[in-house]
Amino acid sequence: MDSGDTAWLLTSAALVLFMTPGLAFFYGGMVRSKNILGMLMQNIFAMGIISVIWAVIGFSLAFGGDGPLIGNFDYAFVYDIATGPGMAFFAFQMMFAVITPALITGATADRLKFSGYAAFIAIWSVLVYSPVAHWVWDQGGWIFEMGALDFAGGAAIHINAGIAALAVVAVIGSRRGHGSEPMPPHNLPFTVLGTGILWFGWFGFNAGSALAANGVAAQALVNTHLAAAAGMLGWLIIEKLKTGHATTLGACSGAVAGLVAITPCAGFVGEMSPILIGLTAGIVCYLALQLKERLRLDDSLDVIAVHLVGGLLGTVLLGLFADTAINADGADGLFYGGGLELLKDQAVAAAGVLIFSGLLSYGIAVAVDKTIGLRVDSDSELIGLDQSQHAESAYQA
Amino acid sequence: MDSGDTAWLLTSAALVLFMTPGLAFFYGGMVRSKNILGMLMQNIFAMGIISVIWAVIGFSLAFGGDGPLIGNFDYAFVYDIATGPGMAFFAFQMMFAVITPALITGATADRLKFSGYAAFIAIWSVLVYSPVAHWVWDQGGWIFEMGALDFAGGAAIHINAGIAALAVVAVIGSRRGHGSEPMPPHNLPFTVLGTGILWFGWFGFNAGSALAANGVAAQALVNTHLAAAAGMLGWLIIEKLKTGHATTLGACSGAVAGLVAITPCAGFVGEMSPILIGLTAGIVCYLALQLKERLRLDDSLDVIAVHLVGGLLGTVLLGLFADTAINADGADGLFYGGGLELLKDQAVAAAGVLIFSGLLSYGIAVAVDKTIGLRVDSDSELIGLDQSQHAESAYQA
Amino acid sequence: MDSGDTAWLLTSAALVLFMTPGLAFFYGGMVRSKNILGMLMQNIFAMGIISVIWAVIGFSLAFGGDGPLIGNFDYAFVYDIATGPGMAFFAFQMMFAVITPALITGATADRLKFSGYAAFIAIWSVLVYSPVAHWVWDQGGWIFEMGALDFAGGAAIHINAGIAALAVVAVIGSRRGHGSEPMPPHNLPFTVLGTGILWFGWFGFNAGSALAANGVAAQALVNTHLAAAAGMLGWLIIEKLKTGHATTLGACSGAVAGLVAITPCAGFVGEMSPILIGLTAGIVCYLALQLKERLRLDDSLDVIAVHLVGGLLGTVLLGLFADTAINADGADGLFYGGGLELLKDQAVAAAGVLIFSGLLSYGIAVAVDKTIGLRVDSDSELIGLDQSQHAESAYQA
Amino acid sequence: MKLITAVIKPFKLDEVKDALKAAGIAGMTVGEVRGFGRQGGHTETYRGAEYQIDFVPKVVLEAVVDDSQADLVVDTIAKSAATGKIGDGKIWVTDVERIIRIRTGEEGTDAV
Amino acid sequence: MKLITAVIKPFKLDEVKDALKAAGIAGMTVGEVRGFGRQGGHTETYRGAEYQIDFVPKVVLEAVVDDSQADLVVDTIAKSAATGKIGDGKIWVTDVERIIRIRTGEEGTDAV
Amino acid sequence: MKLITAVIKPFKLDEVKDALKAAGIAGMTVGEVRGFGRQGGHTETYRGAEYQIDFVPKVVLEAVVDDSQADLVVDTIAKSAATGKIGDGKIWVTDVERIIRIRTGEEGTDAV
Ligand SMILES: Nc1ncnc2c1ncn2[C@@H]1O[C@H](COP(=O)(O)OP(=O)(O)O)[C@@H](O)[C@H]1O
Ligand SMILES: Nc1ncnc2c1ncn2[C@@H]1O[C@H](COP(=O)(O)OP(=O)(O)O)[C@@H](O)[C@H]1O
Ligand SMILES: Nc1ncnc2c1ncn2[C@@H]1O[C@H](COP(=O)(O)OP(=O)(O)O)[C@@H](O)[C@H]1O
Repeated sequence: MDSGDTAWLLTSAALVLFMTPGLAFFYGGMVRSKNILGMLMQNIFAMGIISVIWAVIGFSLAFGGDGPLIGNFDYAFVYDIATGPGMAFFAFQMMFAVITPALITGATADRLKFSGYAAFIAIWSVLVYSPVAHWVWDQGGWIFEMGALDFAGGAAIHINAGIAALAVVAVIGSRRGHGSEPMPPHNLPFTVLGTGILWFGWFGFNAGSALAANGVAAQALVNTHLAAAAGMLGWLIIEKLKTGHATTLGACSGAVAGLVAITPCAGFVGEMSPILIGLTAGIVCYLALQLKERLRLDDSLDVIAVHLVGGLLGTVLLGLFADTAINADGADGLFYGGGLELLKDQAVAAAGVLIFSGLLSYGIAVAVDKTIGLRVDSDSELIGLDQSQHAESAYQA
Repeated sequence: MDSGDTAWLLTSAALVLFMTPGLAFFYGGMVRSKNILGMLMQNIFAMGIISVIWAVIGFSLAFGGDGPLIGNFDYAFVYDIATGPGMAFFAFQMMFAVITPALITGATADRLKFSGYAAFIAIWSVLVYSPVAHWVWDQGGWIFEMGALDFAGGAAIHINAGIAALAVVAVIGSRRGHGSEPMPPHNLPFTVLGTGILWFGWFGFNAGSALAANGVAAQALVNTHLAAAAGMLGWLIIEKLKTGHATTLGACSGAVAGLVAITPCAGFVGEMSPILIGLTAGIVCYLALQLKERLRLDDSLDVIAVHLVGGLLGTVLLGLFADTAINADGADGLFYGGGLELLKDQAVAAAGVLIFSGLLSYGIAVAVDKTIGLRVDSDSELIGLDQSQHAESAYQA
Repeated sequence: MDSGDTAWLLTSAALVLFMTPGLAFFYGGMVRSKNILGMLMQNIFAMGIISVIWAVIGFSLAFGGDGPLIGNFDYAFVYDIATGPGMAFFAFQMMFAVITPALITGATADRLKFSGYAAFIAIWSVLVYSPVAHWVWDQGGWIFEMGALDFAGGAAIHINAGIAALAVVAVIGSRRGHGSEPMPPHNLPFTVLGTGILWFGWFGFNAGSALAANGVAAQALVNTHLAAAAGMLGWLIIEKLKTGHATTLGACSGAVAGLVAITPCAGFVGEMSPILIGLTAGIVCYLALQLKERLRLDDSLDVIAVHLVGGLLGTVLLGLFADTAINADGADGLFYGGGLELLKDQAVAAAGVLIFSGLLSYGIAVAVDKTIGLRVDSDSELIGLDQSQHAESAYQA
Repeated sequence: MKLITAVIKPFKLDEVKDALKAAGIAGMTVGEVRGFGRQGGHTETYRGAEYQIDFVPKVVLEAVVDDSQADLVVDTIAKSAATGKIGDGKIWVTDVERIIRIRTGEEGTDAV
Repeated sequence: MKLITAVIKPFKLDEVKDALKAAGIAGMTVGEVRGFGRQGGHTETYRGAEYQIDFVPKVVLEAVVDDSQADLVVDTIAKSAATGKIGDGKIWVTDVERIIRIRTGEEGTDAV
Repeated sequence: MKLITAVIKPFKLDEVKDALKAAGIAGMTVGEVRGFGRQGGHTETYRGAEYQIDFVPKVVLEAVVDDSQADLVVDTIAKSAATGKIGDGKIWVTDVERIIRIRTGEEGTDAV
């Protein structure tokens, strides 16, 4: 591998790893102060457990062999990777595997039992994430084969984690006091910090997915940035219209919505498309919040409205905006003369991930809940996760 | 473009983007707690609005065509950029465009009306930033043509934003209670965090400006670091002499002063020059604070003392320290046998930016103030920006 | 130098620099709120003073000439570096020189006099760090010559700083109230943030030590990540067994323990070795805490248990796990057919650094304490470093 | 006039406030405090070291009310703050000699 | 001895302190509290959800003073804390039976 | 019943709490406050500007106790909180008319 490409891929791997603490703070700022360590811990713990699982088996199940549904054991225990797909690729993909289950923690804030959570993400990573990553990114995977595109994980990551979040919430129920007590964010600057780190790291996430330091990577970086920017504007505009205020949390949320939506598209679209995609995402994800209210679903920090809806949106919009003039390895969407073909493939890919991940995630959540328990008892929830799960306090005078 | 150069330029773009949240925390730590979200929001909002403007028109006005005063519309709407100047260059420059107006927010802390601010920076970016960037960095720009040097934005960014800050402060006046009430920083660790991020990101800012991963980039990175270090020491020494204490905020301020001053010089000087430049900046910027007291000007977080004075200092010192042995594309300053030629060009460049940006910024500020309003009313200021502008609270027990 | 290699080395230098503010927050979160600025300041001040010293003399003493014990003055004042070892290498090494003395501040938390600290690290950097770096990394250094391996600083950095921390604690004694008053961390989210930054930056630290963007760098990055992950798990498992809780601070501590231990090994081991090394480090460093209790030593934030013990562990384990199939420039350890040779060299190297740094650090600490004073007086300690040393308050309502 | 001081569990504050409002109490002042009592504290673990934390977070609520309302207020708080579990807190009553509304200078009943 | 308790607007604290100092009051203790009253709160918006925040930040100031000074202190606070706008706060006076300076053990007038 | 209020130095809290516990006091409530007094404040420096900070951090401790215990409690606090240096703080005593334990509704001596 070319030294420039290696340099960029290693840099990107580092950037993606940094996103997980970023996500921890993005979410952590939004919870009540008694649950901040619980939230941070759930996120950084994914850096521990998932990485080891990935080395032992996860990567091999995702990228070993060329079957349509799942990989094999060829690369288990980091075997043969250096001479095969390469350690840089392994590292880069590992960081994706880490952050994906961590995304779920926003939906389940303030009420997960730590041991149950640990078991859930460990199992989920092997049974759900590895196969889906295989489908989407391995040359033999059925989604890849079909011709659907997913540059950096709209389906494999955001739809996947988003629907899993919905499934887990369905199993554990709402926070105590949800809908009756106000639960405002305890430290919004932390959320802004997390947003900054996420935005920064997302350049590695998306532009690194070019797997080379070339024009596609540069295009992906620009698209990522513009979509985040436009997502922020879209959210702020509609928020201002609806509530009279443009909020800081809205700016952060809109940026993340834009980033999610551009993820599948990043290396396949160009010119003003990322701005249109981001703007749409900012508006649609904001509107999706209302839906949540109606479903009386306690998706506490809006993983569904942002990651599931944003991921679906990006995956489908790619069917409109993809442009082979930007990336010859891609395809043309409806707006660029490609007809409905790609749009259809994108929809099928999205549906496939939705169904598979939704059902399996629900099953795993039920199984963990019945055995270890996935939710803390009522007193522990009242005291807060920091004290009940970790015997710690976040802040001292 | 070479893959190694691309890797470095993309990395640098990411680093520069990260500086804006860094700046947000650098400033945000210094304001009172009721205004922290207002400050963070103003900074991250620049990431939204300016990026979109840059894509639509800003880049084209700065880097399209070769006129002496302003670019053209060739690259508007991201048109032709990939095949022309390249997306990596576009991305890198976009991050500069984003952070420049954000620098102003330190001077105007705690009293800007959000809508007025949004309008101001949008207009300012198009009418002031794009032309000045064109003058300094485009081959046809009059400052570039004249032979003045500005490696990474001493004139285009720091003098430009610094004088604009002065202009806006002249229009909006001082904070309520300025000079009578103490307004100590509410969270200095945030300021330290911001400093760390800024220092880190500045490597991209300055060393990325080599636009290649070569010896000039390495030299620029070293110079950047040494100037920051020496700036910190300079500030701390004079602070200790004058007040008896070396403060944490002083260390941060001095480092930033050093970083500002080295910005125009980064790729053109070598050996001990960055240390001398940084040291001078730390001392001079500290002394410039006193000036502010005398002017009874409420440059709340010292944008003028640090960015305007530091930017002027670096721009002028380059006329002394520039050395073609370090960079053949540069020139020799007074100390390296180049005579007064470069020094004169640097002074003319600085003066040009000062006058143009000063007048135009003042005009835009007055126009926005007369229409939308650029300052909050007295009650909103008392309640704080977080609540009055954004209907949010930063912290909850 | 190849542009890809340059890009990676510059990126790595930036990442390593970012670790020092990361360390500041890692430690800063653990102290009491009256000492947070003192802690942050000590760390960022190292970025100032050590960098300048490094440019003036430190680098030259470490990497000039080829004597077995110390370098020479060839590169003093940044002379000839660009045409010699190169500015990128200089920059990268500078960041190591900065963070090493900063590591000590965790052991001495809450009681160092700032002026004494400044003098101590300045002298220490020249008299202790530069020679040890020369021994380990310069082709002529006796440890290098002997054949001991230290990929990124197990001996040169962690053993070195760890034993120096012990020496300084021996001179200054315990915190007032140590062992009788509870001194819980005042802001654990800051510690988590610091951990995230450290983990991120450590990719530059270890993978950058390949000095090229190649397969060894990629392997080092993967090893670094897996060891951190396994270190976290190791610590959490034993902590859960011993106290019934898996804590957030434990997760952070374990990750850092794993990172420390993998540092000397990063480019020399492969497959599951990093996981075994990290796991061992997590467990052993946890157990080392108990030792501290027994020694009644106030190593306030566990520099000895984590950096000294972790550094020794990694240095010795490399004698078991090193594998020339991974890196032909390395050697084979006991488990890979290399016999006891490497193990012996590693032990000698560790012992050499322990003795030299231990004695000299103690001597410097005593000298500073007798002249400037190394510890604040009792009242200043009670009021806290923020106010007594820096005349500042970290937080305002 | 009487000053009613109540130390209650933090998560009960909204309920108590609403109950007082419903009972016609127009004003009160609350602060964050830490309480020591029968409820006991908890242990926290930092790197293997266990700390006994004796104080638990509480909210203190103060309301100055007319003598005639004092019993009603005490009862209202007692009812709305109770969970029946240890640590519910205390209410105490002291005598207030004078009260004044800063804005208007009104005193006594008019001032509360 | 009397204990004067005043709940005031936070940004008025410096003015009140200076006025008390000028009036010869040597000591006082202040805390951050939240007040509920006629002033009402405000709404905050988080991702489209609006919260009614009923409590507004206030500062509580306590000073124990000689009986003879009580009226002066009340007046001084009332004057310096007033903005004339709703939410200026309250001052109340209670009787103190005993006061002691910890450092010296002095009691009564000597202790304040 | 009496309410004992003590303003003390923060780092003395643990000692005072332990002494009160030893003296048989079962409950108390503490808060973070800032004090103004003879001790004076300190100056802080921000970018060359010096601020005089008049208030120093203190802890306020409140305990309602039986009349018979009041003197013991005052003495215990006075002894355990003293350092002999300026700023040690004050203790004052006011009368409590009624006290109730929220959990059980007990009143008077049974409630503390
Ligand atoms: N004598 C007292 N004086 C002041 N506050 C008290 C006293 N006793 C208890 N408290 C406060 O009431 C809270 C609850 O008391 P506790 O004894 O734990 O439970 P309970 O009220 O159910 O008996 C304590 O945390 C403390 O804040
Ligand atoms: N009855 C009361 N008891 C204790 N504090 C009160 C009472 N009424 C009001 N307060 C305090 O005084 C503050 C101001 O009261 P408010 O009714 O809002 O305005 P105003 O004092 O101008 O009538 C409140 O925020 C609250 O802290
Ligand atoms: N008259 C007072 N009323 C209320 N609190 C007071 C009064 N005087 C002092 N205090 C409190 O006691 C603390 C110590 O008082 P100070 O005069 O500094 O020292 P000392 O108690 O040693 O005389 C102050 O910081 C303040 O919190």
